[in-house]
Amino acid sequence: MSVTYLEAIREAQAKLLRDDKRVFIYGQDVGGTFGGAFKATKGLAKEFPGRVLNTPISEDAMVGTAIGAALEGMRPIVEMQFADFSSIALNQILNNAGTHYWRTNISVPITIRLPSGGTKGSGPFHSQSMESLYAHYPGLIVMTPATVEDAYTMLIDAVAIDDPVIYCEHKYLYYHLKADDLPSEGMPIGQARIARAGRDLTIVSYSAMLQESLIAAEEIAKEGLEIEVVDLRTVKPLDTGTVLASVARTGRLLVVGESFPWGGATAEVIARVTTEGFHLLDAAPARINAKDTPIPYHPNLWSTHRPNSKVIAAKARKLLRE
Amino acid sequence: MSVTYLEAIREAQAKLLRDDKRVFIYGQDVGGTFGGAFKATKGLAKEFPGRVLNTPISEDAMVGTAIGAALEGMRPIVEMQFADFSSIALNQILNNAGTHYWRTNISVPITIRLPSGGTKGSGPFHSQSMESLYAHYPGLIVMTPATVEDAYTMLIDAVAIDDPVIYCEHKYLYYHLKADDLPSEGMPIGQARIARAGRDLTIVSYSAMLQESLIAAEEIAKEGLEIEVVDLRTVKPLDTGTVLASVARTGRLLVVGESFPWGGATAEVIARVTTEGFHLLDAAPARINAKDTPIPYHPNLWSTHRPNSKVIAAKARKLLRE
Amino acid sequence: MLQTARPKKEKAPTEAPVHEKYLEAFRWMLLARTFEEKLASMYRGGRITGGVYVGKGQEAVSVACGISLQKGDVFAPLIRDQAGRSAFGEPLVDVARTYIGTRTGPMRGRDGNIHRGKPREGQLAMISHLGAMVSVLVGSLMAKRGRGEKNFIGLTTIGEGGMQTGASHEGLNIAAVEHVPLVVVATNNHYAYSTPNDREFACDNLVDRARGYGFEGYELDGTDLAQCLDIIGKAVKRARAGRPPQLVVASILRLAGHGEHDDFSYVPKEIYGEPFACDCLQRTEQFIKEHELVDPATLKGWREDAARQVDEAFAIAQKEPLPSGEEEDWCAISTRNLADNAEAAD
Amino acid sequence: MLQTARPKKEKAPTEAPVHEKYLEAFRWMLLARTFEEKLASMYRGGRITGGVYVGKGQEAVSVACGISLQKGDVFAPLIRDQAGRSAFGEPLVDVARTYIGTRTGPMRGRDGNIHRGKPREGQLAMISHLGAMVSVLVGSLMAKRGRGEKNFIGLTTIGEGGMQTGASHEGLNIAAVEHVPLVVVATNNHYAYSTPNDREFACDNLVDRARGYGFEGYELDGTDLAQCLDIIGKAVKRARAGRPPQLVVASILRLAGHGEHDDFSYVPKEIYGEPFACDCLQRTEQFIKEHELVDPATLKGWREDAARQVDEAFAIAQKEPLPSGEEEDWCAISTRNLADNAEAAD
Ligand SMILES: Cc1ncc(C[n+]2csc(CCOP(=O)(O)OP(=O)(O)O)c2C)c(N)n1
Ligand SMILES: Cc1ncc(C[n+]2csc(CCOP(=O)(O)OP(=O)(O)O)c2C)c(N)n1
Ligand SMILES: [Mg+2]
Ligand SMILES: [Mg+2]
Repeated sequence: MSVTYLEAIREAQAKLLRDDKRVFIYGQDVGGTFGGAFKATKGLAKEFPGRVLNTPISEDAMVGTAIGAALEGMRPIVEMQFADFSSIALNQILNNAGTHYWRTNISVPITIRLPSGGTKGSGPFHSQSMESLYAHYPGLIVMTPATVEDAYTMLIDAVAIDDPVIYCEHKYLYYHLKADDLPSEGMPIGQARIARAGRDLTIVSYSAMLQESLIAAEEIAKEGLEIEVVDLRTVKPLDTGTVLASVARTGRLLVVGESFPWGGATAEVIARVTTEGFHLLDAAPARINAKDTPIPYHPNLWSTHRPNSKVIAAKARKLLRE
Repeated sequence: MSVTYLEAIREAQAKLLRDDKRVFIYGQDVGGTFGGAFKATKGLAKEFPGRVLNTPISEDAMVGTAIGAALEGMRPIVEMQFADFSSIALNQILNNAGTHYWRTNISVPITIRLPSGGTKGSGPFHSQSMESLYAHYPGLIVMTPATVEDAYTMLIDAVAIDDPVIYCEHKYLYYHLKADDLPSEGMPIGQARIARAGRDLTIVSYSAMLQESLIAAEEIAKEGLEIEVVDLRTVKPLDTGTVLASVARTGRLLVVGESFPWGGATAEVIARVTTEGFHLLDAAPARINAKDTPIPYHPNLWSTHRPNSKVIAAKARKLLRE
Repeated sequence: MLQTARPKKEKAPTEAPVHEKYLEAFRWMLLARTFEEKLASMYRGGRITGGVYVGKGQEAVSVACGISLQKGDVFAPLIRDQAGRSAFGEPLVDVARTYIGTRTGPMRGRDGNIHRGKPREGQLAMISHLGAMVSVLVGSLMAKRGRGEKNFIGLTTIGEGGMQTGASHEGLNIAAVEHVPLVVVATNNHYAYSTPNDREFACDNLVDRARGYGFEGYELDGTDLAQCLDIIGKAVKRARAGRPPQLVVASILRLAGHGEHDDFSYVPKEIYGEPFACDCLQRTEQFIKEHELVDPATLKGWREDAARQVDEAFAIAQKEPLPSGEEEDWCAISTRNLADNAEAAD
Repeated sequence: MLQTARPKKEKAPTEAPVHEKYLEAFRWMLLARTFEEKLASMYRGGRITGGVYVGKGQEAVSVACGISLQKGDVFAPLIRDQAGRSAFGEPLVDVARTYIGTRTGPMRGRDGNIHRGKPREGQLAMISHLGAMVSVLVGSLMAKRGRGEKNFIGLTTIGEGGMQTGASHEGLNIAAVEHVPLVVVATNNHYAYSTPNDREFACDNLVDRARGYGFEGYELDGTDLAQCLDIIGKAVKRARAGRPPQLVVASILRLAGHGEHDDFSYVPKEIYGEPFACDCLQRTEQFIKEHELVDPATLKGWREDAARQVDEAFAIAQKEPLPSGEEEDWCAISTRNLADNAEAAD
């Protein structure tokens, strides 16, 4: 048997609906016989009547409704059709969900699923990686699973957590990534994972870029150099400890993300390592992001806009020579 | 004669309306006899009939309307009543204004004024610094003037620029900051300024935190150490060159911002200096931000949440000892 | 500026028997007015940090909201709802605590003034962004229905300005789609801050929006307590009975500044001659006197009682501890082991 | 799922003389249909990257929009507007270029499919976020009025799904406040992607929204080209004459998937029996035949001409250069000296 990243997300939701009657799914086209633009909720409306609900095209109200339901003890999962449309709900997410616990002492256990990241031909409005916007503001947990196993267990964890969780699932991984089966338990949330052990350079990454980083690392292994690859798993909280420990071993740091270059996750990792572990570094750290333009439609452009294993390997080689 | 930061903003708008018939001001309560929640447009509706227009409470539509007018050759200035409410317009700003030039080859010359930052008793929804959200996405210029002179000339520049500009004006500086008179010319946009020369440590800052940094530098000067203070002026584009040159002189870096700690301007500055000027640093860089919670209402809390000259001086002393 | 004032209507004579809650409602109105007068005077004396927002002129509408609700209902009030909040059970001392920012108040000094609530007691805590609370309330009602609760409703208030936000539109529409037992009381007080109606919307009558959402819509004269109690009370009953969401649009004039910092000099003198500009509290008191619903001594007693309650609330709150930056728990999430620490270096 | 289908009305017999643009409109419809059929087949053959979104069933409404406009007007089309875009002057080759992503197209491979336009020619380029273009159009109209242009109008289309977004609400309201010469053509094609009307809105009739905004509102049967031309044409005239913004609500059924990837199996069979499910193109052709407006040979010629135009468009586009990542200008702003460079290190 084999299960994809997308199936893992569906299975996690099926399990959540089965095990916890507080859970419901709210989003555009998630219900009926359709099961979502990506089929992440396929069959669930039938299996769990009245608990997988189609909504109007109203991202602000979808999240607002989820917040209200969460305050009354429910555990809503909101599916955005694409991460990019969560811009419409940003105010509810940042200013309502994100502030509620601190203001009132009452937490808001909602999970917002963001189908994120670039895929071929998707263009400026169906390709965005928005983790850095959400992580910048207080009050939210931002998950960025990079493996089938994490996609599964982290979504289950997300719903269990009493605070709002932004769950960034990468559309590129939906079908590209397969596992043999689903784990019954995952690593604790908040801990980064050594996805590949090494000694010569640390690459820190997450989501789809983890996979590109691993390919780059294998490539370079052929050249006799061993790259350690750290999977952040959650960009907020960011597990500085694991990253620092890795850099302590390797002395070199490359951070790779798919979102836009200014600020964001890669800048944050570099800021933490250099402020807290400056003397661990034997060379200047480096980072790779997408380009500072909208995400292009045509694959010729997109493949340059998006970081990939080749670019990562090239930068890694350069760093390894320094 | 003396002119405040707020008066400079008003004067810049008066000049713009006088000199350029393409300019109009669009925002809640900017018109009539009222002239805006902070009086930044006081008297302008009367002086320039039909060009300073009150809008419904519709931030998304305010910005959308401005985009459309800009496409037809106008130079709209949108006033958000508080930066915090621009979350409602974020989609229009990021996804419409920010992508338009790259997609269609036609630029969108709008200026969005964001009354930003904390003031006493303003609480979670009237105190935010949102520069890092806007700078993260492509297609926007993000200004953060820290002086009366810059408030004036940069707003004039903002309207002249063919691209969308997010102009973050700091409410704390509105009345606190005074100058003798208004300059006829300012520094070019995109260049940071050495606000204070020094040799022992570089503090990079912008907006209200520049003023706190300068106070801290004066404080420490009494102890015989000279801090160089760099005013970024625009956080995007970020003038890496000026920052690196300063760090080359001092060997030490502290970055201070008022927005939330994860990601954002301070992380970006540190990432640039450490990736591009690692060997210039004699010690680990450091940063100071607001706390990772909503901005509190009560002054006792707010004064701890917000970085200030004392905290900056303490951190600077620590860095200077390293 | 007056062009959007509704064509003058004859004031409908209140023929119906006095509403059973008329006097109770009046006392809440009196309490709110007394409280807010004190608050405003403290503000002028520099004793309140931040803004002070009062509901002067809006007490009849607001009290009718709060008083029509019962335990188990959910109330999402907005800026000018002191009367309704009190009537629904918010202790005055919590208001004082929030304005002063004590550690003991529901917001513990973290948030202030009108941004307060106790969600566990059915009092949602508004955020500033207008319209955002409508959908939150819808979600609460869905959850209550989902777990089999019966006989509850939700009520939220909004200004005519707030109705122009996208959030309020999405919230109203989703309420109708979910068919939740909701009452939305929109008060057209003719201004959003300094902006008069003609720059806010262009329809003849905001109640016409009801139909476009599949709501049932009603209008009322917000200066007339009897009408407020009657029409809002009936809307609440209809929602409770399972009818579609209800929109009630009240017309009044905001009789104070947007906040106490605002001298509202932009309001032209002539508007005070409009029927909607009448002070609901005075009108109610006059009605009580004219119809001798209580004797003057009782009225005087009520007034004194209100003053006493207000003084007590502030006296208690002022003695309570203020928050402190050093002792504060700077953690925005409840799952403490998942707190992020960007500046661990210190 | 059918519960929101309107009560069946007798189809109003088209008594009026044939609209002067009836045949011209039919030819645009035919062209759009032919083009989109080709596009869909290319998609199935794996020759189009990304999505393909067609307007099958919606051509009558769309063409009536495009054909009612004149030079100087501004058109903000949406997903299903090939017919209208063509009628307003968009060269077919630009559509082919955009779908193929050539460097020569208006979007130069940077954006694709329906996300295209030439703002300088009055064709706004939609972003995906539904409702966002309404206020953009309002701004364009204000600017044109501001610099003294006369006799122009703006027209935008939206789906019944898109009408539930906050952006569309704010845009419609601000249009009425600014009293711009705007026509909004909303097509209720009974689905937003897979979601049927009953989970989109709960009002009886979306045209009732018009009144709540201060718009004038009209309904039409979107399968009837004559009605589309008549009612949309009149709305355009009224807007041009300075009347308030116009809302036209058309009823049809989307006769294809949301995009070509979508088999629309969620649409229940029975709905195809509804009058609004009729294919406007077939209906128009039948009318032409029945009334012998042109002879069969001419009809055949038009069909061939459409096929030829489509083939030509693709033939040209396919020969043109594609963009290249290396040669691309990766700069999102026009003020090149202000470009930020986060990763100068390389
Ligand atoms: C989305 C949003 N934009 C702007 C504001 C700032 N603001 C606070 S109250 C107000 C006026 C509200 O007018 P209305 O809704 O009519 O209520 P009223 O004050 O008249 O009771 C404005 C513009 C806000 N709170 N939310
Ligand atoms: C704000 C927003 N949310 C979600 C989407 C994704 N989306 C694209 S088209 C569509 C359905 C649109 O339905 P409708 O407005 O009725 O137009 P139709 O496709 O039926 O012509 C959805 C949900 C979007 N484009 N914008
Ligand atoms: Mg009002
Ligand atoms: Mg539709």
